[in-house]
Amino acid sequence: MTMSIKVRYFASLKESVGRSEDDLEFAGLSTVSDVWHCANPKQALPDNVLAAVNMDYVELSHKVNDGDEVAFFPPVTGG
Amino acid sequence: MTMSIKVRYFASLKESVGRSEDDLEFAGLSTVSDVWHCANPKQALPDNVLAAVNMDYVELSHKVNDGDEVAFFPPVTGG
Amino acid sequence: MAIKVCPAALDPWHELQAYQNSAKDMAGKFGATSIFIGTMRDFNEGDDVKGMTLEHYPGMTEKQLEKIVAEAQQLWPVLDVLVVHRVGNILPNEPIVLVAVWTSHRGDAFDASRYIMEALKSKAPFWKKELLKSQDERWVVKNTDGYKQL
Amino acid sequence: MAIKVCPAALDPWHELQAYQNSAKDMAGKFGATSIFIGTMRDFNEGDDVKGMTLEHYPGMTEKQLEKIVAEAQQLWPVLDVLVVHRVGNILPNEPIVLVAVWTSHRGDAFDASRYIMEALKSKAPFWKKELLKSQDERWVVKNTDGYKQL
Repeated sequence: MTMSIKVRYFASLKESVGRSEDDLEFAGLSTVSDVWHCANPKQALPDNVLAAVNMDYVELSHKVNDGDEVAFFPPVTGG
Repeated sequence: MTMSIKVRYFASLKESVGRSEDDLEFAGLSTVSDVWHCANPKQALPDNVLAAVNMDYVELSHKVNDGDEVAFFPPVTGG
Repeated sequence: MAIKVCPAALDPWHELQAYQNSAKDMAGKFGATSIFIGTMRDFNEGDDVKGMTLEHYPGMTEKQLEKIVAEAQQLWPVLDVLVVHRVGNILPNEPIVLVAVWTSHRGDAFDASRYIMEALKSKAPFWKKELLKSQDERWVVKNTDGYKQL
Repeated sequence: MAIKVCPAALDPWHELQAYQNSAKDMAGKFGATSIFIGTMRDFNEGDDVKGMTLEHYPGMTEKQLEKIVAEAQQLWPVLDVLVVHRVGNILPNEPIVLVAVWTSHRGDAFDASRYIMEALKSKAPFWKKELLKSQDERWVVKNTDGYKQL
């Protein structure tokens, strides 16, 4: 089944991938890690990257569903 | 030697002794405890009373000197 | 550093703004401000309270507060401290005490402000007398421990 | 309870006064307010800093802050909470974050405000990019632990 996934990048990761978001339409996406590799086939997932699905933190092994918003970003530095 | 000691009372202790201060002129005062008994011969020093000499906390066994200001008061309840 | 005993109404926001604006040498140097405000409640120990009188020992109050602030400055790298405490007649919902600590880093600000509040509660010579709704008056007998509230 | 992401200048005293005045049901019920304000410094890691840009993840920021406040409300008897965080371009000496907690007793206010600040620092999706005096820009890499400052 083809899934539609919105991918978002923030802060230094946005600069290193050179985009703030991707819209993936792809079959065979299973986990957050798969989403990264599909969107960035030539770039390994950097160490320390945090991931969120629908604005909640998740592990990279978290399963994704059609319509999910998946975000990747470096450790947060607010406050 | 005669010592001149100002004695001060605060809060509920001021109400129970019925005075806010005494000026003692007395020989033979040695400790803070003596000051109390000289000023209040008929009243035992209540439990939990705090004492200060020249605005610093002291034990009841603290020695007094001529010119000292000795204060007695209940546990503090500010803040 | 400033320590004030305040016989009239205490506006904590105005005090903080005015103090921080006056401390020009701190500008750009502090990263953290931890503030505590104690406010009079309209109930205590199960009774409705309509007012309170705060008595203090003039002179000793300032001396003890200065010692407490100096202790905090020994224990943590503190840039500045403001302590303001009401005395006299106070109504429910009125502020009683304000403690503010400015530091470079937040851990120090939290630790130092709490230290100052706890020490103030146990050592600064203030005494509260409550006026109850029943018109009875009573002295507050003992401050609770702020590190272990029930 | 209020959580605000603030793209323009943040006046903490005005925010606190306005929020507390609007929370009429709290009047007379709260005895303790613990406030933390984080302010931009003009130096970091040995370098002079002239400005900062705060990026955030709209939506996730609010969601995470709401979770953090809900956790604090589970852990302590909290009457009210205000969290305000700047985003966008910030200059030294400007406030970045405001956390205020109102409780009956002071220990709870200190504990809950510190919990919220630490959780915000580790979980709320904000990122700081510093502009140095040398004109170099750099992302701040990691927040320090507020319970164990160097």
